[in-house]
Amino acid sequence: MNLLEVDEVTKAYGGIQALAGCSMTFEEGKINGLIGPNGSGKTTLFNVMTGYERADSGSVHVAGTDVTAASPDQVFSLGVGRTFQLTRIFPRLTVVENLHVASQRDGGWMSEFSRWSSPSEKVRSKEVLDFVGLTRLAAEKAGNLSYGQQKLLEFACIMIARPKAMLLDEPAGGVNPSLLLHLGGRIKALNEEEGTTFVIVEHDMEFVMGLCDKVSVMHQGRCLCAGEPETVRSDPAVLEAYLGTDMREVAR
Amino acid sequence: MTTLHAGTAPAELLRPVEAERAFRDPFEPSKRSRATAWVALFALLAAFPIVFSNPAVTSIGVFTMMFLVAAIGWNIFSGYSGYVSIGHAVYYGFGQYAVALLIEHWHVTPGASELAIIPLGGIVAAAVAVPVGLILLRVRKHTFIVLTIAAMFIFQLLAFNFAGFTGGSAGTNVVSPPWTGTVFNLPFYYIGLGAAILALLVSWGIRRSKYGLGLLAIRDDEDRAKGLGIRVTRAKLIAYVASAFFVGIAGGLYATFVGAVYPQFAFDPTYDLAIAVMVFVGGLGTLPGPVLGALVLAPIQQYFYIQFGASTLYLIIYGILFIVILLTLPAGVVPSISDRYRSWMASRQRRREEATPTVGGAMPVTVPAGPVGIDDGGAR
Amino acid sequence: MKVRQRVERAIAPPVKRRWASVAGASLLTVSLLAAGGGASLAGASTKSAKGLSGEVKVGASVSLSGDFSATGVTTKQGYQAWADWQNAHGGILGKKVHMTFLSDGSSPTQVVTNYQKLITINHVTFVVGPYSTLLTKPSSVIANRYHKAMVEGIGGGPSVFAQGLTNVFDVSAAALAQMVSFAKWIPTAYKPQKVAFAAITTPFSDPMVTQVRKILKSKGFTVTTIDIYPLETTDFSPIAATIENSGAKIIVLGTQPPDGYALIQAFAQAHYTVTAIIEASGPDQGSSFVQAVGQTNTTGVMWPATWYPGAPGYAAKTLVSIMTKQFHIKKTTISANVAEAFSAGQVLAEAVNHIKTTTNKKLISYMHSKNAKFKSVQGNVCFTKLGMNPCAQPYVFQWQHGSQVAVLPATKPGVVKIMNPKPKWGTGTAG
Amino acid sequence: MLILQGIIDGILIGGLYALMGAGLTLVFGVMEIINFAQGILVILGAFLSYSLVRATHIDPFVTILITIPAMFLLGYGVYYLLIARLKRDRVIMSLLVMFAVAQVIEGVLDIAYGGTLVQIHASYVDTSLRFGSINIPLVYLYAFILSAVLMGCIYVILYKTKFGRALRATTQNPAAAQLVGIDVHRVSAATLGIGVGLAAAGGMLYGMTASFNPASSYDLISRLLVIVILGGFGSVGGAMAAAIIMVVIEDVVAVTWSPVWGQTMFYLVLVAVLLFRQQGIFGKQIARAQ
Repeated sequence: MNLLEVDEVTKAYGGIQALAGCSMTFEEGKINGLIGPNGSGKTTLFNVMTGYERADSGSVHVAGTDVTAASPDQVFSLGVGRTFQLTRIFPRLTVVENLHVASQRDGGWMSEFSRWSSPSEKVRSKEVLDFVGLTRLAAEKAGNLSYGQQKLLEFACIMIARPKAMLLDEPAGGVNPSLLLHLGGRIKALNEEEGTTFVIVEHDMEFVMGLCDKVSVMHQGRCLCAGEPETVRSDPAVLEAYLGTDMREVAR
Repeated sequence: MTTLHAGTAPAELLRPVEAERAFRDPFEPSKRSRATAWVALFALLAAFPIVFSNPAVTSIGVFTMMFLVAAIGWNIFSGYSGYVSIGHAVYYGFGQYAVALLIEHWHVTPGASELAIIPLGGIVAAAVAVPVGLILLRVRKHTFIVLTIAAMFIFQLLAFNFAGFTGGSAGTNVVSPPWTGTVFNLPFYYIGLGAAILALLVSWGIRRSKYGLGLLAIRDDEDRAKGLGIRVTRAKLIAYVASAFFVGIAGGLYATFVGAVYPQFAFDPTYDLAIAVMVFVGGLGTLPGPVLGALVLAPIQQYFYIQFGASTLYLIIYGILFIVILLTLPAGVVPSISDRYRSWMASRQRRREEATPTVGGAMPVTVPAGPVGIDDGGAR
Repeated sequence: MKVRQRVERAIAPPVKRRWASVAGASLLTVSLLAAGGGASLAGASTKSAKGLSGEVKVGASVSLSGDFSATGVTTKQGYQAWADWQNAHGGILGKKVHMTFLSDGSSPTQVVTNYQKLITINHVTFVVGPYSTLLTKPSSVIANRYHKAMVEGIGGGPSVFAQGLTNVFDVSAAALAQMVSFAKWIPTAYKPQKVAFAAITTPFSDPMVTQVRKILKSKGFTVTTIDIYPLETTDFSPIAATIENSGAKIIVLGTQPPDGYALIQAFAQAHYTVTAIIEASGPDQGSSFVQAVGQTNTTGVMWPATWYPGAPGYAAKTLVSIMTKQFHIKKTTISANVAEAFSAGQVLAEAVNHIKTTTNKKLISYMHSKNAKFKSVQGNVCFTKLGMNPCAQPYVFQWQHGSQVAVLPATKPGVVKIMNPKPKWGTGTAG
Repeated sequence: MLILQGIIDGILIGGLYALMGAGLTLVFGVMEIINFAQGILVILGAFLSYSLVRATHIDPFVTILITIPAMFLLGYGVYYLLIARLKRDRVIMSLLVMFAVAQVIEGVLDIAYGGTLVQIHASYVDTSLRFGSINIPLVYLYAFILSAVLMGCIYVILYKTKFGRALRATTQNPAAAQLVGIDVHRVSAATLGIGVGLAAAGGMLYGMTASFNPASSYDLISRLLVIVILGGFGSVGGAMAAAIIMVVIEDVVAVTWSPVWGQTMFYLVLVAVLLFRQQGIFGKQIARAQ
């Protein structure tokens, strides 16, 4: 079943057509890769899917619900969380506090006004911190963390809400190889154990191809092709699209 | 509960106690000592007008309480959400006018029954804050600052314009309770103190709730907070209305205490700057910050008038003092002191650890990593 | 610009709660402040208690900064001049008068604290009023609470009397009375015609103009335009334009100095000819007014006031000489506020010297009594039940050939003939 | 006719507000600083010109040759002394710092000049041009012309000089500007200098058209802020257009209805516009999210 469906979405900024009738589906329980040259509209697609920007036309569905005009918090409450290309955490909150921001909407409406540091909440956040390996820094201000740690924290922030789907925007960008390995492991583990669906925008081809069950390629605001990593890799249209950028990267 | 393969400890072993321990800040004073400090502070404040019973001193005390309530209230919205309002005088004004006009229209007998109207000032202010907040909170931080000033001027001008209702420039009177000078200030002082305690409890409740965390998240990155499921407009509005309520109470207190309500002093353009200065000096977005700021600066300001008021020297002194504090303690006195204390404690602990080289220390180490964190240890 | 130490943070995780240390610190500060503030305030009290015996202390809060700073300063001078004059003339009950001033920064909040301090810490025997109706209102409430008489000269807005307090005594003419002689004169000099009104929203100017409107309306004059503008107004050209457009030749303005200057200037610039113009305040500011609107534009402009530097009131000459010698102020620029404050002092001293006791309660009841009549630099003073001065007959003044002269009421001594109609703008002479 | 007079007055006075607002918006654009002291700086400029005119009897318009450089240095100094030291929450911290600066200046002016209302004088202060029933005070006209000239200078500086390029680069992205070798601190300091210098010129003109004292600044700053917001923060042209439009609206409402509603309208227009366009009338669309 398709968890996320994007249908004929267009989005323009002034004269630049970031999305030009983009249609795409992401299957539930799969790790989906989304690649494409710079400026092909990947981040814009994320923005449109998660409610940060409104599509000019077309529609977006999450598990059958139309979210084309939804706000980010509504999309999130449907179980779709995302990270950003440039990490966005709450620098003046501690690591633990960062985590609990996302667990706001658990429980009834009054739960919002309950203590965030209740014992059960803390058990949950410790689980998550242990999972990404940040427990040691729990009481640290998030702004003091290194970039890679912040990436992990951003990941953990979404994870704590047990989303159905996680949209990761360049999780590997600026992260050292060993940490990247760690991150890949976590994604895999989460996917296997909790059945979380992933959509990963990434330029690191090795990372994408090694991790993803399915890869979609974007070019000039459209979906060029989609399929198993192997098929995509050998698709001539993809090679064509990447021509002039870095062919070896793709073909490797 | 889901079973996750945690980095080190198996999930079965996780117990609340352990989680609690993992997150504890070794330098954090215990709950009991914090509670004691607060109780002691308020006991002191409660005893103040009895010890220093001179009416001039208690009069400063009453105005300080008004600022205290307003500063704590203001901080609930502006401190936590990062949306700095310099137009909360709108609610100060509505509190004043609501109380003054209600007393007039209901023909309340001068005396204790007038004091019973004060909470209505807060309620009216909160009610006004809902539509005003819905309009103002559509814009982001920089614009918001200016928009709040504009809103304040609009209401000030309206108070002038609708003279039939508000008394226009002549203002509105509240007949003072017929108490003698020696005791007159005390009821106002204690109502103010009570309201301040209530405000503080609300502020504390918000700070420790998930909701409060959401506000702090909005302060740091509103869009991101939205993406993590926080209904930002609703969250901001609730805080805005709560803070308007307390500022309205301060206004109601003012109306009954001073007895004269004028448009330009009810909707006073410099009121919020005074409050903002107090909160910033104390520590924006912290629980004790506004308390400290108001308790120190409000009396100082009145005292300066009396002491240096013969010329505008007091303006210069106040201005320079404020600049110095902002530049040397940019986060405010409370966070700066606490940071210094913390780093001092840390260095002390480090020295102790160097003396007795044991692994572990006060914190359970779950990740065998250096001080910089797992960037280096991520490859486990 | 210092770079913060990162490493230290990693070792010592700073967590949000810093309550204890801070609560401790604030506790300390508060107690220090309480002790310090209390002590210093109390210190003032012991000092003052020790003060020279044989002094009568009179306290006032004056606005030395803020919106009323200009007029607050002259108010203080007036009180000071009175104390000097009174001391040279036997003081109060043979004791020297000692003025105690506190500054209120034009804020009603501060005025409330100040009068409490004056009464309970400085232990003043009498209080006199602050500047403006705005501040007189809350301060008279405080005085009433301590059963003190509030003798004042610069707070005659109707709202002061609307409080129903029995301890307020305004020695100057009330706002409503200020322009009455002008309003009565107009129908004798002009046929019913259009009259333009404008007033700033203050509790003093606004009622003043309203009263004139009532009187003129009853005599068949028509009101063409009423502009009420807020205190914040900085651009007065629309008001001037509206009045010019109305074509009215008689203009009644409830102004304060800045708009008083600006409107005259605007009319002069537009060469808008009027036959009679009166402003509540502005022309009374002496040389500031001349400077602002230009010498040749002053001629013919009228304003109501209870005093002018050449007025024949009680001790008027001494007041002028004190102001010129001691405060180095030119005779022509002495503000009416000085006289208003001076009068308050005079009336207070006369009353106390008459009852021969410093008890405020007796003072209040004496000042209310029917036969209590006083003379002041501004003329005769007596009081109604609410403390208004019905004996006052405010003058209307006019700039004539570069000097200020009294023109109304015509029956008063020293009054000269009114210049009517007012000459065209810019044609006045320096005289 | 009355409306026409209102419109003409609005345009002329709007030009003056545009000049004072230009300093504010420029400073905001470059370093995101709401210069809350702009109001009192205008008054300071007015007092400086007033003193110079009284002391030397030169034409007020000549005084700005002295006051603009002097106030430029003041702004330059304030930047290095105060603003450059602010590290966090710069927007609001600088607002508070500038508020404190405003208090200090107000205190100094109060001690130096007292609270008396004064006005700058020139021989042509009473003269005006007349076209039928329309009346244009010469002072307003001169003020408008000088405002236009100075705004022209600002335009030239912004778009035709190397400094202007650096300044615009800093406006758009301080970090990137720093990377390409622009001394952001120096640009910022110079910008604050220019902003304060414009306050000097605006002050001279304001001092000729209205009487002022140290307490006059509060009314000024709130109106300037409204203008700058409507014009779109950082947009000089926007501030100019907004100033003129706002003052025209205010004056027309004032002459046709009442001055109190004129002023109320001034602020209501801001709220109304911002409900529909958060970036002000002329502000650019807020940059897209990442």
